[in-house]
Amino acid sequence: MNRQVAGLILLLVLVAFLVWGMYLVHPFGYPDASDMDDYMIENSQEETGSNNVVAAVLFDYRGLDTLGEATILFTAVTGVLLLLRLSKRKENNS
Amino acid sequence: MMEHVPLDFPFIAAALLMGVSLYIIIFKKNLIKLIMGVAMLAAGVNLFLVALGYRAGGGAPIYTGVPKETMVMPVPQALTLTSIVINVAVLALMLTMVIRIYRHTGSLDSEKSRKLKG
Amino acid sequence: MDSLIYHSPALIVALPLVAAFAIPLISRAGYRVRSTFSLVILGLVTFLVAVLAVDVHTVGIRVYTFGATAAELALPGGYMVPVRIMFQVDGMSIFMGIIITTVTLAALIYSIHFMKDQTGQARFYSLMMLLYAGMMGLAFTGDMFNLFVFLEIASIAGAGLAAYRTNMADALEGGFKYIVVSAISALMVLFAIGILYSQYNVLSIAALANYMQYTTLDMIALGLLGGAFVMKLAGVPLHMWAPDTYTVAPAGTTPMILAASYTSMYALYRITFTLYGAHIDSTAIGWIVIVVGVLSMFVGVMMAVHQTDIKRMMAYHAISQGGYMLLGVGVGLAVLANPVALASYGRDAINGGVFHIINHVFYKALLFMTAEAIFFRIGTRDTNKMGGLARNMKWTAVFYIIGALAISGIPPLNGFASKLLIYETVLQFNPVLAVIAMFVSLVTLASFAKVFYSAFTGPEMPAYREVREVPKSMIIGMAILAACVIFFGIFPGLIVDNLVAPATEALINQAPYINAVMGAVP
Amino acid sequence: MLSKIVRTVANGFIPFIMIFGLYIIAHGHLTPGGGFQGGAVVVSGVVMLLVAFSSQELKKSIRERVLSIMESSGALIFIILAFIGIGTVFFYNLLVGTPIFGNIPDFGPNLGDIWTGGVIPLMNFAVGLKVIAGLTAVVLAVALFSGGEEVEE
Repeated sequence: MNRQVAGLILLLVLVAFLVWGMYLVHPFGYPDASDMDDYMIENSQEETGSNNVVAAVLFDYRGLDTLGEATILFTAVTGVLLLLRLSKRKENNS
Repeated sequence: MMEHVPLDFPFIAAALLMGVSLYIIIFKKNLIKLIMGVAMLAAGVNLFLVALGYRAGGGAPIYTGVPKETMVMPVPQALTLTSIVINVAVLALMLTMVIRIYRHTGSLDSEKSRKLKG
Repeated sequence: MDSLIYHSPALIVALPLVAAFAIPLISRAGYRVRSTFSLVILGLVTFLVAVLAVDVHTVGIRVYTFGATAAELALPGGYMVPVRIMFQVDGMSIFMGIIITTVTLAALIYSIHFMKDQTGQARFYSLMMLLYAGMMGLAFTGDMFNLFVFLEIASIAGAGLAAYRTNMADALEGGFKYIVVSAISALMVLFAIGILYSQYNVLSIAALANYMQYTTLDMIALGLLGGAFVMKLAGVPLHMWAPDTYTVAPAGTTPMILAASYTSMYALYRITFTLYGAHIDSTAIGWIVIVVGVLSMFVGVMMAVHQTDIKRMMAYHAISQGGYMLLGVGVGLAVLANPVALASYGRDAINGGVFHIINHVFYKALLFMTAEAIFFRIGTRDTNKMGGLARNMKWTAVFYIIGALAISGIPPLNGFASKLLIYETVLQFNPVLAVIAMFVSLVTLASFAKVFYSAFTGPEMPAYREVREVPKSMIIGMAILAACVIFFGIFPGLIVDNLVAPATEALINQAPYINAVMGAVP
Repeated sequence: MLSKIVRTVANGFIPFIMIFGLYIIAHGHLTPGGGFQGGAVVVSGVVMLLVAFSSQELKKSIRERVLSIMESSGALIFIILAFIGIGTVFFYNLLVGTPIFGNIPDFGPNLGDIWTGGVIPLMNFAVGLKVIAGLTAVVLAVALFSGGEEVEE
C-alpha cells in the first residue's frame, strides 16, 4: 500500500512537471530560434554535396552521433548474442 | 503567433504518451508491460523532439524539389532518427533479458522474483 | 607528435571502437591473439590519454570539432553558433579519463585469466571495449545530444556485461534492472535536451551555457537532468538498482560499471557547474546535493552492515562512498556564490569530493576484484561460508586489507587523504554533517573488519584446503590498483596539485570552457 | 511453417522488398531514407521469411558466422570512412569534389544526382550492411532461442 501511495505521488509530480513543461514550450510551428538549423539548410549542399539536409546532418555535421548510433546497434546485437549464447559449457565455478 | 492555442496538438500527444507510459512503468508488475512502458516513453520523447523542429507550412528539408524557404528544421529530425535506433537497440536487449529471465523463473511478474521490485 | 596530440581526443574514442568492431573478426585467430590485441589497443589509448593529460594541464582546454576544416574551428567560418559536434577536454574531463583508463586497464588484465574458460569471450571483450569507449566519450564530449548517445553506449554495454552469467537468474535480473534504469534516465536526459534545444537552438554545452537565461523551462530541464544522473550514479532515493547490478557483474566488469556510475556523476557536475554555472541558485542546489549525499552515505552504510553477500556489501558501501563525493562537492556548490567562503574552504571541499572519486574508484575496484577472486576459487559470495582463506590466498588477502583500510579512511592510504579534506572543510561549513561523515566512516571500518575476520582468518575450512591463489594476470590487475591506492595515500599533495586542482578549477570557473568555443563572440 | 500459399507469396515478394530496401539505402542522400531505414526494410523481408518458413529452415541458408563478419565489417567500413578525413579532422568529408561521389549539386532545388554527397552514400552503404546483418542476427537468434535452440558462439 505504501508503495502505491509513493508511486502515485511520484507519478503526479512527474506529470505536473510534464504538463508545465509542455505549456511553456514555444507554440507548435513557431520555434524561438533557428540559427544552427538555418546554417545547415544554407550550407549543406555546398559543404557536403548532399541534397538531403537530414542526411547531411546525420553523416556530416553530426556524424559522431551516427557513429555512436551504429555503435549502439552493434553493442545491442553483441549483447543479445552474448545473452542467448550456448550455455552448455557452464562456468567453471557454478 | 497570436492565434495559437496555448497547448498544441503534437505536444499534447507527447505529454499524454509520456504520462501514460510513466503510469505503466510505476504501477505495472508485468515485465513485458514495463518494456512497453519504456517503448511508449521513448515514443513520447521522440514525438516531442520532432515536433520541436516544425515550422508552420514547412516541407521536408530535402533540396530535391523543395525551396529552402519552406523547409522545417533538420536537426530535430536527425536527433529523432538517432534516438529511434537507440531505442530499438535498448528494447532488443531488454526483451532478450526478459526471455532469459522467463526461462529461469517461469514467470514475468516482477513481484515474484525477489530482486526486481522497484 | 603534435598531430598525435592534435587528434588524440578523437583517437581515444575511435580506437577502442575499432577494436570492439574488429574483435569478433580477430577472435577467430584464438584466445591469445584476442587478448594481445585488446591489450595493445588499450595500451596505445593509455599512452594517448597520458599525452593528452600533459597537454591539457600545460596548454589548457582542447577543442576537437568533428568534420570541420580545422579541429579548433568550433564556429564555422565566423558563424555565431557552433554547428558541429565537438569534444572539449578540460581538467575535469581528463581527470575522469585517467580514472576510466586505469580501471579499464586493470580490469582487462584481470579478466584475461578469469575469462579463459568461459563461453562468449569474443563478445565479452567487445563489450568491454564498447563500455570503455562510451565512458571516454561521455567524459570528453562537449555536446548535449552526444552525451546522451555515449550515455546509452555505456549503459547498454554495461547491462550486457552485467547479465553475462546467463546461467544465473540473479545476473539477468541485475542486468535487466540496470538497463531499465538506464533507459528511463536516458530518456529523461533526452527530454531535457529537447527542452534546452527548443529555447536556444544549439546543442553544444558551451553555447548553451553562453546563452543560458535560466527560465522556468531551464529549471525543469535541470530537474530532469539532475534526477536522471542521480539515478544513474545511485544516489539514495534512486539507488535500488546498484546492489543488484554490482553484485552480479562478472570479473573485471564490476569496477568498470562502477566507473560508469561515476562518469554519470561527472555528467551531473558538468551540467550543474558548467552548463548552468553562475545562473543557478547555488545555495539551494548545493543543499539538495548535500542532502542526497548525506542520505546516500547513511542509508548505504546502514544497509551494508548486515549483508552476507560480500559483493552486495561492497555495493552498498559504494553507494555510501558516493555520498562523500556528493557531500564534498555539494558544500563547494553551496558557497559557490560567496567568494570568501569559496576561497577559505569551498574550493578545498570540491577538491575533496573530486579527489574522492579517483580514490574510491581505485580502492573499490580493488575490493570488487578481491571478492571476485574469492568467488573464482570457491564459488560463493556468502561470507558465512568462507573462512581461513588467507592461508591459501595470501595476495588476495593482502589486497583486501589494503582496500578495506583505504575505504575506512586509515592513514597512510588514499581514502584518508580525501576524507580528511572533506571532514576539514565540511566542519567549517556545518559541523553536524562532518560528525555524520566520520560516524559513517567508523561503521564502514567495522563492516569491513567483520568480513575480513569471517572470510580470511579463523580455522581452515576443510572444503577449502585445496584452494589455490588466483592466476597471475588477476594478481597483476589487482596489484596495479593497489599500487595506485598506496601511491595516492603517500603523496596526496602531488595528486591534489597536479590532477585534482585543475579539475576543480575547471568546475568552478566555467568561462574558459565557454570561451574555448564561443571565442570573442559575446 | 505456414501454408503453401503464404510461402509462395513470401518467396515472390522477397526480391521486391530487397530491391526497395537497397534503393532506400542507395538514395539516402537524395530522398528520405538512408542506411538504417533501408536496412530495416530489408530485415522486414527476412522477418517475413521467418514467419512463412521455420527458423530452423532459415538457419540453413543464413550462416551466423557470415552475419557476424558482415556486421563487423560494416561497422569497420563506417569508422574507416570517418578516419579517411583525419588528414584534416576526424569525420571530415574528404570526398566532396573528387570523382568518387564528389559532384557538387546545383544549388537550390534540383532533380538530384546520385554522384554527390562525398562519403555520405558510402557511409549509408556501410550502415545498411551493418543494420541488415545485425538485425537479422538478432531476429534469428531470438527466434531460434524461443524455438528451444541456443545460439552458437
